[in-house]
Amino acid sequence: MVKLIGLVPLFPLIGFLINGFFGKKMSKGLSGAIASIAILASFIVSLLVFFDLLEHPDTTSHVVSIFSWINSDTLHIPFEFLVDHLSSLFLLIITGIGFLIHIYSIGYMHEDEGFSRFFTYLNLFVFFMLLLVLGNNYLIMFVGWEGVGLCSYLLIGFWFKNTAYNNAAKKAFIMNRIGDLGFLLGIILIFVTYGSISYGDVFGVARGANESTATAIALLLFIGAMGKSAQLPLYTWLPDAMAGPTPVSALIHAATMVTAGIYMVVRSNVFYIMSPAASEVVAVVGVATALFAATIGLFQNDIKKILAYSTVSQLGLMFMGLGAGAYSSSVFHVMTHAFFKALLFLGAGSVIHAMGGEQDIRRMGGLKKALPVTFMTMFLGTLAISGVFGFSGFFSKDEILAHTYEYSPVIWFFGSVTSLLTAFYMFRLMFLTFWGGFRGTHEQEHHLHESPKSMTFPLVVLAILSVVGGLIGLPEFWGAKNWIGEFLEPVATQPLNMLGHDQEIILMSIASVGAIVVIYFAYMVYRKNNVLPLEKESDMKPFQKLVYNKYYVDEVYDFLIRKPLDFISDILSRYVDKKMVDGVVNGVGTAVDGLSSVVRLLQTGNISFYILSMVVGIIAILFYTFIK
Amino acid sequence: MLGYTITQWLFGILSFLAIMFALMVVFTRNPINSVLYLVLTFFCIAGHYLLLNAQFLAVVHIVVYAGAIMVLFLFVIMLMNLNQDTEPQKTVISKVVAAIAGGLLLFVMVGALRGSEQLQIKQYGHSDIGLVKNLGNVLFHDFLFPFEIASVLLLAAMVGAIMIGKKEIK
Amino acid sequence: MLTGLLIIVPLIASLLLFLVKGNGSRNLALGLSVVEFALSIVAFMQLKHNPASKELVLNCTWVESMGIHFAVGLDSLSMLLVLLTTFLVPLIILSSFGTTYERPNAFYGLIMLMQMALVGVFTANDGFLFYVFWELALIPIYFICLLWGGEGRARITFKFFVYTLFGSLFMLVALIYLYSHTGFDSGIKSWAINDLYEAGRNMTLAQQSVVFWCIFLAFAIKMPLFPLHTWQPDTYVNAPTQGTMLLSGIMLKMGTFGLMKWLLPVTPLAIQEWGGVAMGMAVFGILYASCIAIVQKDYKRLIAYSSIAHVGLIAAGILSANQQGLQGAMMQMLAHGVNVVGLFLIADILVRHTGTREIDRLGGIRSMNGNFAVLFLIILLGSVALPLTNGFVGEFLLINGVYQYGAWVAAIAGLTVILGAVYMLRSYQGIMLGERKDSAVAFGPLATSDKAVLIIVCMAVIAFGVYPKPLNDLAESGVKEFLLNIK
Amino acid sequence: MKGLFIISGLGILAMLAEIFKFKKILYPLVLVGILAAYAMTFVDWNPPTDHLSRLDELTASFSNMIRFDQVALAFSGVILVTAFFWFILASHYFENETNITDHFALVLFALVGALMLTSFSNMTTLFLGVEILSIPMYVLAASRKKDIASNEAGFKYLIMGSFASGFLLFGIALVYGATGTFDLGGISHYISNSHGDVPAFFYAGVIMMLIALCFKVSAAPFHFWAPDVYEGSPTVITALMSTVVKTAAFAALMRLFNVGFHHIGDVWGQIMAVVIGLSLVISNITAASQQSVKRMLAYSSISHAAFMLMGVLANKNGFDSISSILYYSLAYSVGSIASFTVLYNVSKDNNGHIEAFNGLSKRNPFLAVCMVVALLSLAGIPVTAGFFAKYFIFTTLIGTPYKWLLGVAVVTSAIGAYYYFKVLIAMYFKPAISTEPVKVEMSHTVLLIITTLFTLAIGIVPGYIIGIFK
Amino acid sequence: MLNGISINMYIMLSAVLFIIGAVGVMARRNSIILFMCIELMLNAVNLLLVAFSTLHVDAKGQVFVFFVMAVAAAEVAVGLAILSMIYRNMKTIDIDELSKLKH
Repeated sequence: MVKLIGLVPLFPLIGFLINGFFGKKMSKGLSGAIASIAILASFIVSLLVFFDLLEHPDTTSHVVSIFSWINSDTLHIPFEFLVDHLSSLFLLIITGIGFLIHIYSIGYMHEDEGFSRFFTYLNLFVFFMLLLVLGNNYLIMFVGWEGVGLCSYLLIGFWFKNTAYNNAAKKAFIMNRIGDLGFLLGIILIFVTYGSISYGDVFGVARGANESTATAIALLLFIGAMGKSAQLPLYTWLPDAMAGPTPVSALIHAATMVTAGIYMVVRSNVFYIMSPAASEVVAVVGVATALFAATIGLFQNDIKKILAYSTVSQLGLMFMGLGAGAYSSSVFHVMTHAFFKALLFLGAGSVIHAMGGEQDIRRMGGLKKALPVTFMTMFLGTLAISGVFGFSGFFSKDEILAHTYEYSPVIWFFGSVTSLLTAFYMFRLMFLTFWGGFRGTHEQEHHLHESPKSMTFPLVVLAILSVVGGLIGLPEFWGAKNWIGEFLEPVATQPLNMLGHDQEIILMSIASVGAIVVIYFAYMVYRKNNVLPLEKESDMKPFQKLVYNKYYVDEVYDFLIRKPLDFISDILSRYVDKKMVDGVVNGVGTAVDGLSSVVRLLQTGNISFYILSMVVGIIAILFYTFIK
Repeated sequence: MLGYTITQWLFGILSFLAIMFALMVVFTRNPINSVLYLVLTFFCIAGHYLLLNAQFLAVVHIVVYAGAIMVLFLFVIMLMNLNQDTEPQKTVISKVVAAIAGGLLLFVMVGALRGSEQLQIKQYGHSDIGLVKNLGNVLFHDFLFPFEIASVLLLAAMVGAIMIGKKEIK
Repeated sequence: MLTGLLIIVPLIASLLLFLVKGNGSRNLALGLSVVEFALSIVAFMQLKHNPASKELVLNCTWVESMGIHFAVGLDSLSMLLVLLTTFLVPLIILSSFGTTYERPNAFYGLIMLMQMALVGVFTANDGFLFYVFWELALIPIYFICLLWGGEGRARITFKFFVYTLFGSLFMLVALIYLYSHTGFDSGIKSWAINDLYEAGRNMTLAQQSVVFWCIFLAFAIKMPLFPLHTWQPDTYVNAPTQGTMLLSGIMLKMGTFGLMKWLLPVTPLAIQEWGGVAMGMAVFGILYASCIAIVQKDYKRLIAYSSIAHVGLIAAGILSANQQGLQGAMMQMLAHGVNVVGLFLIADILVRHTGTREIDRLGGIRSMNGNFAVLFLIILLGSVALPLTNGFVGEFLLINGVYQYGAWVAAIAGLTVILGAVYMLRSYQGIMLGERKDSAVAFGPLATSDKAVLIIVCMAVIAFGVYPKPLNDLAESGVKEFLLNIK
Repeated sequence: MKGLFIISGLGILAMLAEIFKFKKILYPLVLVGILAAYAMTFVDWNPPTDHLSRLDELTASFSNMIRFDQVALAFSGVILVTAFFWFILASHYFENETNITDHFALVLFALVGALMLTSFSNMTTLFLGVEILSIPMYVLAASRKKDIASNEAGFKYLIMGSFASGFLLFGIALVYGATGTFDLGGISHYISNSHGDVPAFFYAGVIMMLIALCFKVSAAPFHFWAPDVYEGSPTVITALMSTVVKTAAFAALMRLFNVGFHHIGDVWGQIMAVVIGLSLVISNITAASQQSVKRMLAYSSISHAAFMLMGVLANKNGFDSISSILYYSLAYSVGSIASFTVLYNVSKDNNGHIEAFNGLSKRNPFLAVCMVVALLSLAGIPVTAGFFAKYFIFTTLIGTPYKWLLGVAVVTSAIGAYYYFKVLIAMYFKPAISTEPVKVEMSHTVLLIITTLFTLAIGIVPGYIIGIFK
Repeated sequence: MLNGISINMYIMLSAVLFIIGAVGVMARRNSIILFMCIELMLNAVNLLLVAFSTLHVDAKGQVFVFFVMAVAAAEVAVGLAILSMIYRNMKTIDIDELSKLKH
């Protein structure tokens, strides 16, 4: 079965090609069906592969060679797929959620004129994402890595007539490229150090290198992860990326692509284990991002922006876990996060769909009656993300926090605060959206309707997964085995949790109780007291204003990077290049011309002068030769 | 006389005169006078030739230069009616510059022409190389080719002068 | 013999074209250039199956007393560039079908003449012959630019000519100097490439330094490297599109290829001494040109600067003188050649359809012609070296090679990854996306010839990004052999 | 040597033509005569052994005044070929002028002088050769009698030429004074036997001769006459000056310094190097702002003189450099003839102002293409003859201590390209002053085809000429 | 010693005469005087040749003088012909006027 792994990326590719070449001529239904079936086929193959792996616990990985790609002396980069526990898990997430989102999109995008184009991009994205996780060496991962970046670019800017969207797309691509450069240099350093970039070769001998090299590699790779997974300081593209259609946000900017950074770090865990310093950086950056994004999420009013900051924050938590060495826990969280965040995004999409494109929660309210399915599923998702006991998010988050506590209580503290903040702003969103009176226009109210089946079906499936998804990673002390931890054992050895059971219970309790308290607080504020977000910026308190404006990070970047770059470029173009560099060249020409018009004056036409010049020449020559 | 031989006296006087007349050629304003001074210079040079035992050459020199070439000059000057003192002169500056250039040229030439003492002095006094017979031998034996080819030169000059001098016939 | 044919066919083609009057000339030119391409494929096959074949080399005496030979040969490296040339020339000719030129026979004749010189430069195994072809390539392109160029062409092409001539004369002097040092053992002076290598290596550092700078000057101007690049943007902008394509697609590679084949092995000591400075020029040029490209308003000029940035990276890779760097340079030369032809054709199409190349005046073309947008995007992605496009293989290897030279150098050179995306996407957005501007209103479907060229280019972009093996193998073995030779 | 006699005879024949009234057939007669003289150089080239001794006998019978060795023959060949081309170019000139026979005679006599300069081996013949060449040229320069410019050109040429002759003579006298002989072989012998123990004025003599000959080849700072004279003279005469006269002067310079004085190369080498550098810089820079193509070609000829001087300078031993100079003079002469032919046809009235070339590519593409080839050759672009010429010179110079000259040469060559291309741009880019096509007569068409092909041919296969002495 | 006179003296004498001629060429405007000055220069050379001829007891030097004379005569003939032509055209023989060709 594993041999068929090539089919997994192949189906989306075929779907992409069919839609790409003939999409315009096909009916929308056919186009969407082809795309969805392609992903479904991949999902089925992935499942088969997954079970294949489960059945043969002794063989941990399979390498499937497709063709030889780049060769340069000792550098061999075959186009190879690696099927192991980690990649097969990701395959399932990608194709599974991908499939659901395809289905959802059929409904969501139905009115759009770029329907087939949308599915073309979506299939292409899945293809690249699969390459990313399937590749058996860093460069194939990089191929997928950049490929998904491209698709992200295309999909964010899907409505290409809107300049703001285009800018967001461009920003996403360029910020990702900054990270990619780090990644690329990391890959090169791996090659230079180990003479290969295939996982098998590298990890086998990785311990042979010294720690500083490992640190360098780990940090360079992490720069790549920062870009792709929207960590400080390269996170600003992700909220902007919400410009894309909502299914895109769900698939790419929540469930799959942005978790590529986590996948990469888990994949490269050897280096991080070798380098405590790098791990510390990862943990600190992770927690800082988590907290930072969570605070911003508190005061956002755009339903998708809130979810976007929430994603950034959750990703930060995952990195925090990675930094603490909790690799499988982070993967676990990736998975549960994929469920509930995709759910939330799709739910938000459904809301937006119903509201006729409105995204501001201040214009919503009381939607639970009009959108019962959406409401219910989203509510479950919110509970999951808030870490309410029993839901999937609770288990995965708790596992990360437990490991972090062991690693560093300080980081744990901030991580916990983050998750409490998450609960708060998520419930703020829920309360403002679904409870209370409707605050939109009459026309909107009139048109409110539940979304079609194709959209609610994925919501329901994801809601179920969000609720029960935590079961695959139950804490060990419950007597259940942490299935996912064991499953990933061959890929990422996670340090055993040395916390005592009682300690763990205390931590868990703190988290659960905290979450409940925070939710109650949110309830008090937004439900009981009906506090509405302020409309005018001038009414806000300074801190609130600061947070509302996302700490002015975009403005700071603009001021620190874009403006100077433009300014320098302008100076270079206008003055340095034209006036100085070219000026010298032209100056030589002018000088020759000028000199010429001066020197030619020597030719006076007067014989006496000519003779005199000759004589002077003769004098000079004789003087030089005989007297000096 | 003052330790100099007659030849040395003669050399001195002739040289002095030659230089003086030469200078007069350059500095006299009237072209006719210039011509006359040049003729005098040529006579002095002829004197030198005699001193150097080049008798035949001295005669030829007088005949060709004083007798033919200078007369030609005179004719032309008179033809053009340039016999006047008021001909345009160079500015003082250019004259000074010319003089300075000349002085410098003299200076470097003197510097360049040192070292003639090394020349081995050969027998002097009884040589008869300057006699017609000797010259003829050399001219028609060693210098036969140049002699012949000189005719081409003279032909060319003749044709050229005639062609230039002839009035254009339309 | 085959190599000789590759040189002679375009020459004959060019003579034929000069004689043919009228519009049939462009079809004839296209046909002949396709024949030439077929011929190069034959050579490629031959090289693949029998690298030692005598068919691939030609060596006749030219000027015996001076040791000058008409020695041409195809090895792996020159084969690649010959393929690039023979592949691009038909495309370039095809791309001209959308424009009507005055005196087409002369135009195409000059292009074919140019092709001959280019093939000659890439295959020459004799220093003198190399120089002759090198200079010869300058004449047709000068006339192409002068006769069919845009406003102000007289001054600009002239600057281009004198500038490059200036550099190549220094190279001539250095080559002669090398030549005068040949025959150390045998006493027989020779222009054969290996003898020149040997002569160079026997020199002292001081001598090598002189040779290095003289030759490097010529190559640096041709490529061009900062700060010797200022002829280039003006020339690219003013030349007719086909001229620009020839200049940037192929002629630029004369400099990089020359750097590799005619300088690297000759002056090892000088490269140790001065390579850093040259590297600095190359790497600084990447940043410099990228920055300038960001703020360009004229799309053609933007590509021109991007070309400087790309070539800077290629030069840096060559100067790093390791397998990856050199191989990457080879691959990138091919990729850049193909991509830049596509990009310049796009610029040309823009002008033809909208009458302007000003990015500010363009916009929203995507909504008028989606296919064009896709083709444009693919070529653009090749140019920013997205994986699975042809640009990536080269760029990865290049940065890899430069990294082995110096990690920080690679980090700086690698900024092209970011900056390239910045200016390319900016221009793409400005031209294609957004609301439709007035200039785009009349943007109709593409001409068949344009479409054909763009599709072929796109196919090349993807095909050699996904499966670069045939070319890459050639580059790999060629570079390996080359490195063995110079070590 | 036979060639020399044939040409002399032709000159006299030309004068007789006036008397015996066969003016009509004079022109073809002269052409045939020149070809015959040219054929004679081949006859003399590789004489069988017995013939060789007869040649020596002949030389001896003239007391070693003149010696037609291979070098002399080769240069004679170049001069005769150039002269042949020139006569085709000048066909019109001879038709229009009165005094046709005089013109013929003068040109032929000048040729005699030129041939003497290639073959002299005695300073007497050198001096006479210079004068036989110069005096007809003075007259020819002034031959447009009503034209004040032509008068002035002739006069300037005469005064300055005579002045330079004075220095040549002074030099000859000093050398004679030191060595006691006029014979080149004798002088060379004297130098090598004296082991440096020669009076200083000998060197002064050598240098004065160098200066005088530098004047003749118009090297800076003795070049001032050239632009004025070139501009003022009738175009065809300018063509003659810049080809035949220049080649001959070079042959003389080379013979004198590479045969007579080559042992004391250190004395004159440095000076010559400076002269070369100065010539390159002054000529190329001044030419850059010229508006008259004729005058520009004059400056260009100065720069070419400098290149050929490099060959002389580099000529330490062997024939390498001689053949380079030979090649250079041939390439340059042919290129010049072609460019002057075009110039003559394009600008019959306005004395070669560059505007006359505007739009020539439209008015007569053939002329334009020929001019392009000629200019490329003069600028030294492959694969024209001019490129090889420069290349050979560079090659010979690279082994000498005067390498720095190459740097100067390269930089100034780039400037040189500047003004050549100015003409080119005018032809192909500037709008034409009139749309009327330029008519070219048959003979000139043929001449241009021949010279253009010749330029390309010896550019493609230079081996036959460069290997001539081996 | 040459007849009691050093050869140096002759060299210097002819150099002086030569230079006077040269200065004349530079300093005068009358073309005919220019010619005369050139003749003076040639005569200086002749003197030198004769002196050397005597020094070496060699007739070749004196024979050479004949050729110089012939050349001088030829030059003067041509020169004066040109000059008279110029005079016909321009009514002047002032060399400062003869500077139309320049730059």
